[in-house]
Amino acid sequence: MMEKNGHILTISGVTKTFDGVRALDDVSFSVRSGDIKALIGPNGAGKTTLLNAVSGLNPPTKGSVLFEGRDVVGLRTDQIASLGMSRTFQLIRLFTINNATVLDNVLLGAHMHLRPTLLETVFLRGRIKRQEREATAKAMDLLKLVGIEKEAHALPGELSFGSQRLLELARALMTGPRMLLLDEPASGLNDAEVEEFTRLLMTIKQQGITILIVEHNMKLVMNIADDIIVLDFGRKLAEGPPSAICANPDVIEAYLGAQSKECGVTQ
Amino acid sequence: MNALKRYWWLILLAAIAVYPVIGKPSPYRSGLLIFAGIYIILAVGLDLLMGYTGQISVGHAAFFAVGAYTSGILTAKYGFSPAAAMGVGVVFSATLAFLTGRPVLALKEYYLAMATLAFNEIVVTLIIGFEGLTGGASGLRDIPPFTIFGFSLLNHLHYYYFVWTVVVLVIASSIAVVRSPFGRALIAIHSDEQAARSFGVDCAKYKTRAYMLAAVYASIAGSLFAHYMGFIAPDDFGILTSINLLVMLFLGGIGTIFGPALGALFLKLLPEITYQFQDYELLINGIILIVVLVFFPRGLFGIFTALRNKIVPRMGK
Amino acid sequence: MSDISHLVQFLFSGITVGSVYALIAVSLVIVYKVSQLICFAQGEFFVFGALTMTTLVSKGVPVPLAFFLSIIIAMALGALIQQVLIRPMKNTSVGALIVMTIAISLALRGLALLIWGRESHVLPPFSRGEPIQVLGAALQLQILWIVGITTVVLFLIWFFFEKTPAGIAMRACAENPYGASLMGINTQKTTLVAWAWGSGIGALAGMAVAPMLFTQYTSGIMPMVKGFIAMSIGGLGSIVGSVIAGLLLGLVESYTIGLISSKFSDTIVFALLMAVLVFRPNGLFSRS
Amino acid sequence: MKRFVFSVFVLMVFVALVAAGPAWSKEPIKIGGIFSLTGYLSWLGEYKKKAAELKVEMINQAGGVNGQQLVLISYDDNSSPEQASKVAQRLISKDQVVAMAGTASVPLSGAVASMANRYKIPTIINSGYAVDTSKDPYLFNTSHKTDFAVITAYKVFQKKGIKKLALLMPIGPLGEIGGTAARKYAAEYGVTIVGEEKFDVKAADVTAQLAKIRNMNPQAIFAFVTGEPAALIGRNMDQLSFKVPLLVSHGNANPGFLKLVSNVRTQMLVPSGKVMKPEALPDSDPTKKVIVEFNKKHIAKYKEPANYFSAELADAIDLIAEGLRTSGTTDPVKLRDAIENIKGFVGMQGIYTFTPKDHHGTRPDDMILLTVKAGKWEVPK
Repeated sequence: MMEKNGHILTISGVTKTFDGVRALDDVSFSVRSGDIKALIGPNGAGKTTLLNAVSGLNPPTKGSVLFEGRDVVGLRTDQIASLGMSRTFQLIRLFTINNATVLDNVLLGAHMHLRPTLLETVFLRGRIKRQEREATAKAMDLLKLVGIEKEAHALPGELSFGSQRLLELARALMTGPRMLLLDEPASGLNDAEVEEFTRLLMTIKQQGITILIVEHNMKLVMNIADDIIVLDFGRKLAEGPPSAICANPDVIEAYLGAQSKECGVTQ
Repeated sequence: MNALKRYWWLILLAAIAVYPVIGKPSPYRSGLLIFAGIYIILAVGLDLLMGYTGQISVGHAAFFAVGAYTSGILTAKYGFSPAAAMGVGVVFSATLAFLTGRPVLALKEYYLAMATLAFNEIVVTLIIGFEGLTGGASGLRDIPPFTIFGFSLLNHLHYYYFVWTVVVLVIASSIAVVRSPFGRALIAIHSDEQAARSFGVDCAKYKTRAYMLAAVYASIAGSLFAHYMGFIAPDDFGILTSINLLVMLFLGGIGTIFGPALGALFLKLLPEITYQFQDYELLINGIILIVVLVFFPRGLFGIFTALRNKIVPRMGK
Repeated sequence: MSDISHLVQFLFSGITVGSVYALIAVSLVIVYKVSQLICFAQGEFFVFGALTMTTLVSKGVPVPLAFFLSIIIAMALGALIQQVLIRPMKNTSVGALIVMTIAISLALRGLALLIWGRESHVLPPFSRGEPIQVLGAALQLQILWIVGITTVVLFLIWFFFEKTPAGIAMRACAENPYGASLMGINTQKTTLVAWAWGSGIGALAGMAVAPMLFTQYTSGIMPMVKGFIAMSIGGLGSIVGSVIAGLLLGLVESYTIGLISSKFSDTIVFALLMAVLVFRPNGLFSRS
Repeated sequence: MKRFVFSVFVLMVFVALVAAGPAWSKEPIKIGGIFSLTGYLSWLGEYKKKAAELKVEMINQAGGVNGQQLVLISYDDNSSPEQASKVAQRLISKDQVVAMAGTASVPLSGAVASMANRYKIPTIINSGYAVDTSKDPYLFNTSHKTDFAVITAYKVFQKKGIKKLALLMPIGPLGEIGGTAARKYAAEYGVTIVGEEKFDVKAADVTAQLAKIRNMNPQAIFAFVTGEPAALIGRNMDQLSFKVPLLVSHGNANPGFLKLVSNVRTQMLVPSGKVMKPEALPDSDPTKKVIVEFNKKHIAKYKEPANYFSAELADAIDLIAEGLRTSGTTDPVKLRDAIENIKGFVGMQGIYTFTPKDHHGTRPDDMILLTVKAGKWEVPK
């Protein structure tokens, strides 16, 4: 399916109410194919709500979400994921039951390509095994890319916090997405880790994957974002390139405040 | 030594095969192992559903009943061959699981426990209610022994080998399932359903499939049970049986396939000792279970793997 | 007998059974609210309450004293079980907790068998007298006792949770255990109190209905299952919901038997339960 | 580590115990007993076990059978058909008994029957299970046929002019059997079945059903049910001031039932074997002597008189012994034939005459109808 005007994602009029409270109020914007777009705003502005609305975890009450020209509102989360949109979570959500390893977590990312059926699994062992070998090779490559390949057989719980974030990223990449939704991927990382992470995001971008990132770390945002959208109280406050956002007095008042200095550093 | 660690189950397999030759068991002994084998099939299936997919069922005996009664009715009243009747039971159970799976498995935890319990009761009350077909509460009699290709398995050793072949196949296919992309999806559902969905796992579909597989195993176990007993009555398929299965899972170590198998074996052989305690039997069974749950949360299989790791020193992963 | 007296008789029958279901459901809810745990051994407290009181009364203890003694014994038993067996089971799966309470119920049933043997025991009614005739239907005096006890218990629960500091603390604990612990509320202690309450009410249900039943060591299974159903229909955490659901369940059973079919009444009750669970998973009386 | 060693130890002890099993000497003739000692039928299993043990003792004291002593090996069936089937198999293949006796309910009997027929071991059950000799050649039953219980009651009804009978049947095997028998003989004795209701034996209250039944205006109610539910119906009838007699199953002919109905005013009618009221029998009744003698020993040993369940088991053991005597072998197949050929054997339950078509052996006349008055069994006038 062709995207409209080079926009891979177009959100229009998205509204989400919880018990009468508007968490998102008529939000519209689009993301250009190949860009990194940052979504910023104070706590409670509705950033995660927006990601959940896009990825289908918590569909919007009103409005449309066009992914590559197709309205995904009303599709199930797994159907949306299968279209080529993958995500990470603000609070890390790895699979830990039954001693699932780091590698298992990444391999789950291949689920939508393997789509294993029960009869195949029981009766066509050879085919499953071949697919599994290919997937494992790819998963190891991704673990190498994010730099935790040594921990492939460890349990996720044994990883450092930073490595767990990287694992989430690797798992999202394993789906072979054309678009990534990242929910505060750098929170809890130290400076060195953030720098490493910044480089990683640029690499991912070079592979042609579009990224929509929710992030509080303005330094990171300013370094990577092609475009920024600011949410406040569920409404769109501003949208534009980093320099324009930094200079926007509304944004400074509502959100940036003390952080405007960091904003300036990158200019 | 590392090989021993990896292929210990081959020894187990050999033991199953050789036992009748060396042990020369009486029909009673092999009968015990036949019942144990039937319960292993049930427990392993339930483990796929509970231990791997994370879906509680307090009504698994319902499918045990469906298998047993389909086999029993079709062979005793309509002259089907046991193998054909077993096949019909499998199809019937799978269909029933397919139809009830989606709405029921949309529920969580205690609600799911409640709904599965209700399902079990409904099946049992229907069996009792339609006495013309099922023999009602008095039971269904004259179920012929199992035959394959005209060869009767009336002899206890023949049936022992038959049941344990099924047990081995069920365990092997369960391991194939859990160590495959399919099993990984189940584990993801168990860990975090929302996150699993975000990676393209159609949770309702996979839960239903796991439920169907568990139902198919239970149905097979039911058919094996009916042909061995020659007589079935609703008393053996009630909630108490379902709860017993839960106990087997946790006693053996849930989510390990071998654990629940071990739990089933243990619980089915335990009365051989505790029957001597008569009035104390119930109390002792309760206490054994409490002790395992409190002190050995990984169950008997946890003890077993610890033992194996002691004997065979760690060789690294 | 006229048709109306029929309907009234079904009503009495339904209220009697329904009150028992309601009390058991309430005892389950109280434990659930504070510790997010459904205790499958609740039926055994029902049995212990009934049999302890029967024994005390037969030994010549006056009925009111036997009544309170039995409740206190059951409460102590419940608290002991919570302290020794449930507390160490923190951070385990729902499945493991279910099996743990099943194990406890097996052990308690085994204990009851050793103490009271296999035979059934009969407790004399709390007050002697002829049944009252209402619109041609007979109302047993014990039903009045059961309804009275249920009402008093519900009032006490309401009073405890709404008016006493300990009760308010327990409610806070139920709504947000972490927040409650920050506020300096001892969650350990409230859980213990909840268990004592739950066991006491379970026993009370058994005692109230003992004169109408024959109680033996396995008598707890059925009330437990039905109480559990009432609790699910009412919504797991709602005391009012489970009381209404318990009564409703009793009435549905009684009218199903009376007007439709006694053969499939259990099938109907369980099908109803499944329908409620599937279509109204938060209970019949939940708002959302 | 300690815990680990301990668990290994426990496991080994377990395996050793299972493997060892008890060893028996070859001398005595082994008879198997299957009793419900736990589970929902456990209240009656004890009566049966005690009687069987006493009877074996009595036979042994009298010199045994064919110069050999008898030994009873008994197991608990947990009131579960699966367990009953298991212990039956244990008795047959491990303990190698020549015959079996026991079981308490229809499903339990069905499970045991399946094993008895498969391994050709004569088995004397005692429950409502109707033995069809074409399918159960190895099964005998010392419980009176449900038909006899119904006929016994109907004869009394005929005398008393009770013509309209309502059925209140438990959901379960007894209800199915009782309902069938009640209908079968109704016309013959001029009884009309005015309606039927069902109830769950676990129910706490049956007033709803009774209210419906009252509308049918019956002169008596028949509830083919045993134990607590039977007493519960009586008590509910009291509450409704529903004053007609209540006929219940012959399984209630035991002292436990007297305790259960001690506060019940409804007139309970209990078909029974003669064991419950030997003093009401004429001296000419040959069973009287057998009953009185066994009763004396039963009271001496257990401090309570024998009841219906005791009589069933005493006769079962006696019949096996008689079969052993007449056949002179311990071969189970020959033993079966010998038991089938027993004619006119006087037991406590009546006079047994087996034929290839009839493995119950007793007759309707071997039963009497009893009622409870002031905590005692009485013959209704």
